[in-house]
Amino acid sequence: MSRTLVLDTADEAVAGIEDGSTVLISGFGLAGMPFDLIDALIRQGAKDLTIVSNNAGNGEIGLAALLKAGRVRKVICSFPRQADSYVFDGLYRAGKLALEVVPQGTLAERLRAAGAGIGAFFCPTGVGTPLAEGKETRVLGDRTYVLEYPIAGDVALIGAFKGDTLGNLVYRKTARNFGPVMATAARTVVVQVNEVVPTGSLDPEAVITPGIYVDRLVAVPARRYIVEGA
Amino acid sequence: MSRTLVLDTADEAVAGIEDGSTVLISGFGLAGMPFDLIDALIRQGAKDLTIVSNNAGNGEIGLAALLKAGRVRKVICSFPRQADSYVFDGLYRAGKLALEVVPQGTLAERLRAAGAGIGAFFCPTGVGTPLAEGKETRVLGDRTYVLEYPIAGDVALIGAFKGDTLGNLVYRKTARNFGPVMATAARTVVVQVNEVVPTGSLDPEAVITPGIYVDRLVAVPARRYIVEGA
Amino acid sequence: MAVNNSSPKDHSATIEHTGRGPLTADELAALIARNIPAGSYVNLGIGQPTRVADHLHPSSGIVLHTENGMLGMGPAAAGGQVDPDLINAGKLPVTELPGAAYFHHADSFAMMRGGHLDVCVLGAFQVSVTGDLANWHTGERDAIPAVGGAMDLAIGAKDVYVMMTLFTKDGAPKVVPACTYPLTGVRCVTRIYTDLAVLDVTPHGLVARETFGASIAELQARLNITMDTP
Amino acid sequence: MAVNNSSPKDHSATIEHTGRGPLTADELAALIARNIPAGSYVNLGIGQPTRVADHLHPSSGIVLHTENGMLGMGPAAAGGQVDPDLINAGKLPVTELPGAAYFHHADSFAMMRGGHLDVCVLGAFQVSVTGDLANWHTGERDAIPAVGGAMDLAIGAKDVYVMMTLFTKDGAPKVVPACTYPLTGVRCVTRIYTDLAVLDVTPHGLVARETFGASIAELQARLNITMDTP
Repeated sequence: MSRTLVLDTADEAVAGIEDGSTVLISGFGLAGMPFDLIDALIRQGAKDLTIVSNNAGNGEIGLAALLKAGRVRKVICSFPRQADSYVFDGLYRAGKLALEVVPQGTLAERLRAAGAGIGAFFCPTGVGTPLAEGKETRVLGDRTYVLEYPIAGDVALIGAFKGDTLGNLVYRKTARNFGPVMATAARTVVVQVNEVVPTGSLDPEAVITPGIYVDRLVAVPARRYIVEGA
Repeated sequence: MSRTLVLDTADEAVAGIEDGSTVLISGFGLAGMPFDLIDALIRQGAKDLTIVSNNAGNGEIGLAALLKAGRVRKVICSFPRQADSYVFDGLYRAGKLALEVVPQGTLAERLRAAGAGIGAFFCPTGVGTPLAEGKETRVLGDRTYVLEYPIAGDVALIGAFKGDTLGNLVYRKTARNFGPVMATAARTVVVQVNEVVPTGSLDPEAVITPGIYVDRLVAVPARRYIVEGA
Repeated sequence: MAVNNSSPKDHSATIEHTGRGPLTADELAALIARNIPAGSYVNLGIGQPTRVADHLHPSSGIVLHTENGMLGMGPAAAGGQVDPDLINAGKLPVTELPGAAYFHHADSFAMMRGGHLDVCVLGAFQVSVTGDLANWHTGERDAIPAVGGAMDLAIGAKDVYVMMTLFTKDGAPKVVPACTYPLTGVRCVTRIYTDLAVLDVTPHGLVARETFGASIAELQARLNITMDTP
Repeated sequence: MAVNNSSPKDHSATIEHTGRGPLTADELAALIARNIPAGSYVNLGIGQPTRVADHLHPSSGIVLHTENGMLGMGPAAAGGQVDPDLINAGKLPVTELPGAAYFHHADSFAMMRGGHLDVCVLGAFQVSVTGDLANWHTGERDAIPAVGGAMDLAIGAKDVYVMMTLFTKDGAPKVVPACTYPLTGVRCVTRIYTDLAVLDVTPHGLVARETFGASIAELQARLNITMDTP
């Protein structure tokens, strides 16, 4: 009896996500994006969401579809501007979407801090730039740092490769990206994998996200999404 | 032509370590301790060392042998007191060894901070205890945190399982412990492994310490050390 | 294992098992094991708390964490199972269960500090009525300080159970108005399991859940502390 | 690729290749590739810097980092090699070389922020004489801000090379006394590679290493900046 629930459908996996939630969504561009969970979230209907993700959607699939459905109030990301991010662009320019841009490594570290119980950290990235304006700074040694705070999610939606019935996860190549840190940083962690395997079939030395971080797991068919450019 | 040097002997691997260096030594008890590198360091002769390690040696082998040889000025660790840590005990009680006790997780996180370019971090561990006395504190949300600073090494001596000729490392079971963080936190990282394997023979998904962190690598025969109690 | 339920005073209030003696260490371990919710992720501290593992049923799906880098720790290793690379936090050889995962020290303590463990069970010298914990140092001036992971565990788990005798061998109370020994953590203990009583630490003070071989009235008098009933 | 070395002015000072035209983008990429020390760990930014990879010889042992979680990145993927889970920071499909390693975003940016990369090569809108970098935002009020990993790269690598044309298409200098565009990083650039000159950023100001199709005197006049010679 694992604490991790292995569910049959993406719809069950996203059940109960509340309006106004902060939702962490894994992926770098399309790699590692939990398409099926996002589609299920659109069906589920939660609105006024704050989305934390590296990008702000491509074309009209995945995160872009969620934006297009009008469910998102704010996006916290490092790089919203992509060749095919027209859904985000339109909503942003129309003033329908708030945006917080965070340097990519700071975004990852703030998520890690939330998962690791760190209250705040002094970070050298962005010092002296517009993204550090108004933030507390401190000189430590010969370097100036800016104080950064954790970003925690109510929910994380994560795309991984395989999971066992205890919730242990492995990822695949650069689709790993934000999944492991986001899995540590949300109260409820929902993961889609291509395959749920029996417990004991993953190499304990190669588990990337231990099952302790995974609340809900669902297998979905692998999807060969299209690779985009920057 | 890798930046990582694969050397023939532990003596070559520890060459050039200077008096007064801060040396990070991996291991939790005996698991993961780089015995051969420590023995070579004793032969090499560097003195006035500050050692950062979870424990302070067992019996008269490994770190205890280095202490016994009189080369250590200060130990930074979480748990110096063990059933068979009589070498440390004697030197400490004789006033020949300075000691800084750091909670185990804070020790790991301070090492990580050094490796990750974090200037300092607010940590909830130890607040209100003697180990936080005199340290800066801050209330963030509903919790009090103490400000902790990075611990960087001049050198790290690490015991791992296998390494490839690029310096990529894998560890074995709980002998992994402090190795991966220490490998990020020192200017010169020296690693002993049981086997150096050709580049391309480790699973890229399961590499724990990428070769970028490893300066010197040496294969030594596996040693079946004796397990101790707490 | 036979807890005498013959004389419960009130079903909704404290259960006073006065018709029997105090719990043995083994009975106490079994009681704790029964009270840990199925599917929990649990860390058992060094010493007495380790005994709790002997009473956990595999069907409970409880997963054990050891802070030296493992989830899915199995029972103590014996004979040919002994592997020096596979030890617990007490540095004793253990085994690996299916679904285990290994990780390094920074990740292990991030898991702990980040509040991902459901329960940890710790020994103690003293616990205060507000849940302050003293379990790492007796305050003797010539003692070698050694904290290990105690402070991290104390502030990390969602529920911190203390397992100890209620009185020292000399008869001094170990539940006290305020700790006189150096603290491990402030307001961190949520429940106190002792041979004579199980006490919850609540915002309103101590609440006695069960007593063994003594009445609440007797214990209040011996401890000189007021307890509430559920 | 033919750099005209016919008119070096002084072997120990600036080499003025005045008997030829400015470098093409490809010649510039080749020059940078030649100047990166063998065995270096290198991150090539999105856009022009990606071209440097085409000129790296496998025998150099240079290992490429991509901030979305990989060391040992190989050339662009083509045809059947394309794997949507294996992309570079520009989100284009790439390949994996023997000895590759994958890691998550927090680890990837810890590697960067912690100063473990030897070189990164970035494009730029402007670089100041003190090494300030502006490469993420043109300052237009209606532009969608998108920083990605630019700020992390700028402050992270040991050497930050900028690769750009020395003047805009409109003839405006891109090496300037002080950046007018929003900054990416302060005093972070160590060397500026342009079509017309290679400039080192030193504590004493800019030092011209080589010029192409122009003399130092001409460039100083056009830029209205004083340069030193090596």
